[in-house]
Amino acid sequence: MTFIAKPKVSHPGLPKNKLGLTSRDYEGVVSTLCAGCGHDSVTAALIQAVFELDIEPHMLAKMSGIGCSSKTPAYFVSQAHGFNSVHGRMPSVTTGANAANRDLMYIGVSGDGDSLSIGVGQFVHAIRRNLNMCYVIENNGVYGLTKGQFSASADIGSLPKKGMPNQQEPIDPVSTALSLGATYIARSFSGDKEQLVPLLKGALLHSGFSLVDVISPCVTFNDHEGSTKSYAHTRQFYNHVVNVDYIHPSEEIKASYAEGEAMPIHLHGGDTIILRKVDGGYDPTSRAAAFKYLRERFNAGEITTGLLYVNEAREEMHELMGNSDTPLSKIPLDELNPGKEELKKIQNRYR
Amino acid sequence: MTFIAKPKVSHPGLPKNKLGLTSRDYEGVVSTLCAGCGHDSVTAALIQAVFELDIEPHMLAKMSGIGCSSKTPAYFVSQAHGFNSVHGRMPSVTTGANAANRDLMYIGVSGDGDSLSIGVGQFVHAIRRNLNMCYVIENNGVYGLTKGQFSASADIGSLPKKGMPNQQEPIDPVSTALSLGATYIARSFSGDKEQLVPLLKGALLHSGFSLVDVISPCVTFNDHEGSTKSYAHTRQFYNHVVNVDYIHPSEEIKASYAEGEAMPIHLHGGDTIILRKVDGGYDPTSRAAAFKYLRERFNAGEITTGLLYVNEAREEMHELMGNSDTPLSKIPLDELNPGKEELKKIQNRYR
Amino acid sequence: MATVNDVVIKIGTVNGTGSASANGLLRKSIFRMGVPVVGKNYFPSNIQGLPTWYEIRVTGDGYQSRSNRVDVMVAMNAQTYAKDLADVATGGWLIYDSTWPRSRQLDRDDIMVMGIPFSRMCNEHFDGARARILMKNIAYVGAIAALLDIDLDIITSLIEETYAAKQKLIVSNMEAIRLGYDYAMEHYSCPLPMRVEKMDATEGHIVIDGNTAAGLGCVYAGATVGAWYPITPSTSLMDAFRDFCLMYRHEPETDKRTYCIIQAEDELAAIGMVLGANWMGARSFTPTSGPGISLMSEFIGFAYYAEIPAVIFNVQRTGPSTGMPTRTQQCDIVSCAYASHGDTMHVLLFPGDPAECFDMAVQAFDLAERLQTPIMVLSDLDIGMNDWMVPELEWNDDYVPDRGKVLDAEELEKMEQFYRYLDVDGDGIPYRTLPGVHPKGAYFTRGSGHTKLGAYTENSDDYQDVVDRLLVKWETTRTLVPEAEIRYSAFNKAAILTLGSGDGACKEALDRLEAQNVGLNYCRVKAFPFTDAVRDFIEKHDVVYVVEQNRDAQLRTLLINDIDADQNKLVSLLHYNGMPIHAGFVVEGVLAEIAKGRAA
Amino acid sequence: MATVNDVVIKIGTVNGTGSASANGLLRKSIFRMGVPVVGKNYFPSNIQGLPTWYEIRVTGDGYQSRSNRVDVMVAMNAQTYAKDLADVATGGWLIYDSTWPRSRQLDRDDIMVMGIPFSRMCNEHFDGARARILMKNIAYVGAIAALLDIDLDIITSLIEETYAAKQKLIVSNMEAIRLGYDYAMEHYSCPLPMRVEKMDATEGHIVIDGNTAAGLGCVYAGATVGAWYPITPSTSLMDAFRDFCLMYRHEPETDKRTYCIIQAEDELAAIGMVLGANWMGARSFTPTSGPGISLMSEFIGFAYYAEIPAVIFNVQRTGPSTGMPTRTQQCDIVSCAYASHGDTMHVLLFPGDPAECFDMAVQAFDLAERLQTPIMVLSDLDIGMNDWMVPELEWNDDYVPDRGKVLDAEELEKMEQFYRYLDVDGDGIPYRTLPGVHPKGAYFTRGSGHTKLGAYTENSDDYQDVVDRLLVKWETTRTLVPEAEIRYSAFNKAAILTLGSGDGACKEALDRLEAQNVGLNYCRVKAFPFTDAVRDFIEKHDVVYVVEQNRDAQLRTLLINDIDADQNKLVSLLHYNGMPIHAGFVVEGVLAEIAKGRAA
Ligand SMILES: Cc1ncc(C[n+]2csc(CCOP(=O)(O)OP(=O)(O)O)c2C)c(N)n1
Ligand SMILES: Cc1ncc(C[n+]2csc(CCOP(=O)(O)OP(=O)(O)O)c2C)c(N)n1
Ligand code: SF4
Ligand code: SF4
Ligand SMILES: [Mg+2]
Ligand SMILES: [Mg+2]
Repeated sequence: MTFIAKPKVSHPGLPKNKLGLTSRDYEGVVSTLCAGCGHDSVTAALIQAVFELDIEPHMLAKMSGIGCSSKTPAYFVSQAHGFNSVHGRMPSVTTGANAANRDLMYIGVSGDGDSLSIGVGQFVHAIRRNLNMCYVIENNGVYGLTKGQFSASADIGSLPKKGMPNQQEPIDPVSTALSLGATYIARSFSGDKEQLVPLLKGALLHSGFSLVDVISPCVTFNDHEGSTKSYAHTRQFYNHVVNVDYIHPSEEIKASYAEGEAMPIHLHGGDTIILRKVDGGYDPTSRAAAFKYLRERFNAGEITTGLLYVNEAREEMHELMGNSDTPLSKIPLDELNPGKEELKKIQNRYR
Repeated sequence: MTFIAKPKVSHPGLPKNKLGLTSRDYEGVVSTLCAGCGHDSVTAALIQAVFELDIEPHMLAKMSGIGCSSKTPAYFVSQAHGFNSVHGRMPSVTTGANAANRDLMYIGVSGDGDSLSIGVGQFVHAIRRNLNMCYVIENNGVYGLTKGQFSASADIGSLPKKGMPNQQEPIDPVSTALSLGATYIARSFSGDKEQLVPLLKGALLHSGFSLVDVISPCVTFNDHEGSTKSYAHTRQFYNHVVNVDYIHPSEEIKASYAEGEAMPIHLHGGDTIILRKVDGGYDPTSRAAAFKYLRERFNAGEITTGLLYVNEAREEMHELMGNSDTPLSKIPLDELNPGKEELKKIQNRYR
Repeated sequence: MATVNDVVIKIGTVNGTGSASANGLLRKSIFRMGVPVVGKNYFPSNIQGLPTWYEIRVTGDGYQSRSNRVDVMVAMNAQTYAKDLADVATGGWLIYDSTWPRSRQLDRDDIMVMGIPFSRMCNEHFDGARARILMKNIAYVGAIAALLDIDLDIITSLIEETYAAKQKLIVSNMEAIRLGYDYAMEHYSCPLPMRVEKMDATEGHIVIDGNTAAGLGCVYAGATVGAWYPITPSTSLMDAFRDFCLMYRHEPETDKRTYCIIQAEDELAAIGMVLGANWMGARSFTPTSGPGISLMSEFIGFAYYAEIPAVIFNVQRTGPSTGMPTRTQQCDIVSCAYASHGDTMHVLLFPGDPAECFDMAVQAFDLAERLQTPIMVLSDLDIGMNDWMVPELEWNDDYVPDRGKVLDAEELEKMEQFYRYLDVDGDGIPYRTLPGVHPKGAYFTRGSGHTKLGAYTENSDDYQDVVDRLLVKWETTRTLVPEAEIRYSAFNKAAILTLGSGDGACKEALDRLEAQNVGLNYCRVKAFPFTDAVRDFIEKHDVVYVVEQNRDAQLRTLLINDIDADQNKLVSLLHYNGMPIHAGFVVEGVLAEIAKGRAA
Repeated sequence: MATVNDVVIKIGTVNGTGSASANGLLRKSIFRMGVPVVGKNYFPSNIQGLPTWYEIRVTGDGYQSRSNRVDVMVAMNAQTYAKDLADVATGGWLIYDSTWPRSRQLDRDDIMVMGIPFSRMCNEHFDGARARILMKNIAYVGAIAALLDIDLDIITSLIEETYAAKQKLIVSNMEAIRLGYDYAMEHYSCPLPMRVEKMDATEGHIVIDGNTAAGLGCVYAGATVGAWYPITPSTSLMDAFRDFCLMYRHEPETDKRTYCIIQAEDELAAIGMVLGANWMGARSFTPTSGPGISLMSEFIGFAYYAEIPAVIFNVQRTGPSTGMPTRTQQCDIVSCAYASHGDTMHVLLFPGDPAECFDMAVQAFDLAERLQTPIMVLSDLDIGMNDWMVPELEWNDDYVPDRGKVLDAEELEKMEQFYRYLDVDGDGIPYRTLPGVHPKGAYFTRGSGHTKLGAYTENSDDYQDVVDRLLVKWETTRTLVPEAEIRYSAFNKAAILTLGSGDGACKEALDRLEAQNVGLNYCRVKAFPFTDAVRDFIEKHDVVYVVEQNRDAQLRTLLINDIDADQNKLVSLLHYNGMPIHAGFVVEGVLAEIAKGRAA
């Protein structure tokens, strides 16, 4: 959503990935978001993640709804198709696209308004299907694009720029996803690229639905004192429980980790991620325990971040259905057609 | 939704409530559901609950969406207004009605399709507002009225009458409501009136959003072997953790209860309910603990029932907003109108 | 009045009691005698316990609509006995279950009432409540066979086919047939003067419902992604698609599925999935009914503007709102044509019978991809769920699907730069690319303002350029949609114009009017936008009776709006009580207008 | 060409830089000089950093629409300098910030370009980045004041009023005004030949936007429940309602709220809440825009059929789909009139300016309750968010709200039995009851088939009875909606017909055409269905130019469909590029038609 195409200058010194591309090749058009908007940092992290994962740009599909956050797919990987749908309905479009072509990698970028208000039904059901996608919520507690109304993720007591504090129970995407059985659940902060990039990489490689809830402050409408989604508040109450490292398949898993401190998770595609627990007591493979922990830390005012739950065992949508490995969109139509003779035969039942 | 008006025969021997009405006065038209449908038992339990609570029939509003379950408001309390809205949208209509008149008691009857598929967004947000209503889900794991498709509450592995077992993660209304902060959450079974009636009474009296998730078997499409929402399966895996007794305000709370075994909960309106824990370790006042317990019992194959969570502290929608105690619909329009002089004054700012 | 092969049989039962297979048996045996039939279901929006009817019109003339008459009523439902009795035409017959006595008041002098103790007989001969109920149904088939002279051998072979694997059931079914048959033969003079006689008018035909045919059409069109939310009366369309996919759509080596059916969480999601899949290059569709269209309308407008193919089947039911879900109407014409806010117009196809549901399913996918826009197939409950005799479905193995203007990797490689919304060919249809094919094909799909190059815009001229080009596409569309069915005779200055399921009733009416020396020409439109032939047709006549099944003359509205049809010529005949239209309504309507002074 | 009080000033800035208050100050000071003004905002769908414009038309003649001309351009945004330069009319002026040098290519010979070093001056005089940016805006107001001869005293008093509580800000603002003012006086010959001069034409008027006026109207109508989901350009309507409620709607004793605003989770929920509240007897409304209407359509059809009052404000924006959210159009006319599947028709009101937004808000609630149906007020971005000079809003304290046919407890007590959908009075409007009033009032509200008694039905006659009665109600509606504004002169056989925000441009065009000896009559419809006067009006003319702001001639469609207006008379003039329509478009359109041989 911009008028200005970024000039493509070649920087010979830039590092290249396996495909011979530089991170510049994963950029999009110039952002038109407010200077300092958290969403732009998420964009940068996404660019870094797909660059580092050596993803072919055109094998990526960038999906979104409507909102400042939903504009961001224009700001990364210009050589990937993008689909800026209607407000709150990105999950269904992604479901259909994925049903048609399971070979692409799907990144959905959404906002807290887009996902938790108008779009919460589709969000819930994409989780239920274990749709193979990386779902990023750029969570700022407000509707940025319509100028600052509270969203459903606003915390009780959070102050708006003017007016009364929010009184309604927030919807926390992480605990909602936990209660619904999402298979990769992370929370992070746009201001912490070091944590965010590996979480995104794990999410992209995870087979099934991966949620990355990123606190991404809105500098224009929700970054003041009293806001619980501001840069300052998030930094202050940040509680980082599980680090994740991404190990490239070609790399050896060098260290061996003491039980309870780090655990390797082998992903479907052959990749591995290593979880390092900062809080030894936390178990990111138990829905029951994770929920309880998160709730307790929430009550204590903390924002728990990191890879909070992962379940590699559950099959994603196509596997659950027993669908062809060939993308449905690539099967020639004449192979799908039973032909003239069959049509004759089958009609016997209608006589 | 029936053609036959029930004959009003007077039964002089029937017990009367404080209003001098018999349970017959709380009936509706003859049900047109299938013989044996769980929903009819829920209707009976509702009739008993409102009769025993001495509710004036016309001070009740009966709300529903679309489905076999959503037809049931026609089958109880003919002297109450009913609103059979569109599929999945009962919560919003109830929100508006309640906003307009907080004096009525709102019973919403919905199905698992109505509430967890098309209607899940409205379900979630009614909880978020702590809308003062009693929300009953007649949960049968299928779409009855459209002839037996799986609903979102169908369990993994549950068998349909014909075809493949369900593969998708179920949405459990109870744990979803817990993750969202509903303030009264119960689960019961249409086949257990003794448990169900007091749970409904508590739900009706609770100030705020009360959910009663009732497993209500569909005899026509989902009561066969292999179904996890059948009468047989439910009876077999039934795990009743918290009983509730309703104490009429006029009655004295006679016994004193040992800590951990029973606890009185004082409701807003002056009523009291007594929770009796069957499983001493269960804490129905902690969201974190309740979730963990439910998840663990679910993994063990059990269906946990009873009053599973209650929070009397949180204010319902009108209180949160600071709204007038007088129903808004009853304030005469001329009191709402600032008048000619004010209009003159206020326009100075537009010059 | 003795008649042959012109009789209407109506059977009243209670739903949930399994009468459907008995009724099917009866209908099929007549069909196998070579006699055309029409089968209509009138069922409640309920699962069990309420009245339901099945009506079989035996029509040697091969008419396709219902008749508004009942000759032989089988009143198996005590609850509706009085109504059923009243419905029988003078001179007709009523059969009831005489196991229980019947009140004397419930009688008519002008018809013949026949009691047959179905329940008693079945209770004596069969064990178990369920079997007794089911066999009672089969028994009335036997009785009707005797009364109408239906070939018992055909019935027998049908039963044998059906229960080929269950020998026991063949025996019991045949026994039940015999019970009814013998009782009727013994107590009444069989056959009745209205009876069935073998003929040779069903060769090359089948009896099928439109939803089944449409589902089959989707398989043949190569649709792979079906997304839907259950709603009456469209549900059986997806059921059929699934059933045929189970037969035909598994990879031979792996047995994996080459289709993907997603039961969406609601209609908003269903259409979103369809758009996602079509955008990705799969042929994808959704069946729904009125309420679903309302819910889909935001996305339909998106697809119009972002130019994404989609196929939507709207099996219309009686509106507005929830309306009567098990009754028919053609009431969503305007709401589909202009679905969504803003300036939008959508292509509609109007199948007239199940055979056209099959054909148009295929055409819909071709048009959707050719035109890059949603195509809505407007069927209705009458076509979708009733049993129509139609010519055998045909398939040409030379069929080449029209994928429209899709650039492949090679073409993209050769291009300097791809622009999504350029009108390269002057037909208003731009080129598109599929994701995952080539990095040069990438563009940003959006429902917000865009230039012809595909960039975001808030500039007035750039915006207008694109929406004006959509009008060019609309005119191209007019040349590609299926042509109307037109029957001309140079002499008639008046005509009937209809659409969809109005066809049968109108054609029968034409014959009847002709017999009264009222000659009329005929046009059945098959698509919106309307073709030039439709425009010409209206221009050539002084009066055009527009026959449609809705209250608000929605087709007439489109005719005026789309092709500026002369409002003074278009006289509406509107049938909208939820029952399928019948010829009598049209005949009376036309005659009444003529009586008022309207030209024939 | 020296002119007085006929000049268009356009200011180009970057959004998010706080120019709104400076622009408001400029507009208000001209207004306080007694000179009519029109203020238009052209802003991007973005929060910060993109180009935005404010346009002030100084119109001594009191015209209400924009002019398509720019006389004085203040080009503060370097990014759009080239475009802004190109937009100035020959003979006009362009002011730019000469702090930074400007490329020689960017020049025109036919206008006068004036550089004023706003940034440099402000950087010298003020501290802090924010203050410098804001003061730069105020400084250009000072410069324009000098150039156009705007009264400095008025500017001073406006600044004093605004910052009454913040003395410091008064000083700095006045300083900034002085900087611009003095620089202009010193470097350019002030005033310009196009200038502003005091007159007396704003007495009894205000300048207000339509959303504010509509929000105020809802307060005066006694609305208590507002439910909404934010969407541009309707958001400020609910903001206004909230602001006025904060002023006027608290119980004196308890300070508790006598209103309830619910930010819904989406538009489907918003309309559901509105129906629930109205059903319960509260006056309830929702503001939205096109996409919201699409999402509400299922419920709108429900309300039509179940007969529930509702008030919906649709502040239209450019469609289809997301379209251009910050541009205007009248493109939802058809989709609102026939929203939802099935046979439905909805009452629409078309305010022509903010004053009518206020009045029609009140009328909408009265009509909704009288007619028991949704009333949609179709405003648009131009009316809703721009600054219009209108007569002061009036209120009559004798106003008695029309609650329609609502039975109270006493009446119910006396009745034998209450039936919800009986046409007791023959006007097609049944009686209703409110929950909680009396047990005898209870009935079951449903969107499924129902009889006139209120019972569920699947019976054809009972169903049809109710939908036919709704047509009777529609005819009653026609007699109750606001009458069109009509200007007749017996001599003209041609006329202009428009709606809503087309009013200003059309009236101005009438004057201009008159000046060219082309006399035309005028009709501005204010509601759908159309009144008899509209029917008469069209009948009396040979040609009616239908001026509307959409591509597909939607108003024309309704005129033909609703009152069978003669299609041959209705000639469309369509303006749909997202900018508000202007008189020149209408004048040229009419003249072009006349040139083609069309009657004047
Ligand atoms: C159907 C519909 N309703 C309302 C809108 C207006 N709208 C645009 S974005 C938005 C909210 C965006 O909030 P969020 O998703 O949190 O994104 P953010 O701007 O905060 O990143 C709304 C309400 C719309 N575009 N479509
Ligand atoms: C918009 C819309 N879509 C679909 C339907 C069709 N429909 C009616 S009821 C129903 C599902 C009902 O399931 P549930 O809520 O579980 O109720 P049950 O019949 O099982 O009690 C559906 C899909 C509808 N009425 N409206
Ligand atoms: S308004 Fe907020 S969310 Fe939107 S771009 Fe600006 S800072 Fe980001
Ligand atoms: S279909 Fe199932 S849910 Fe519906 S009435 Fe019958 S038993 Fe009950
Ligand atoms: Mg947000
Ligand atoms: Mg159900």
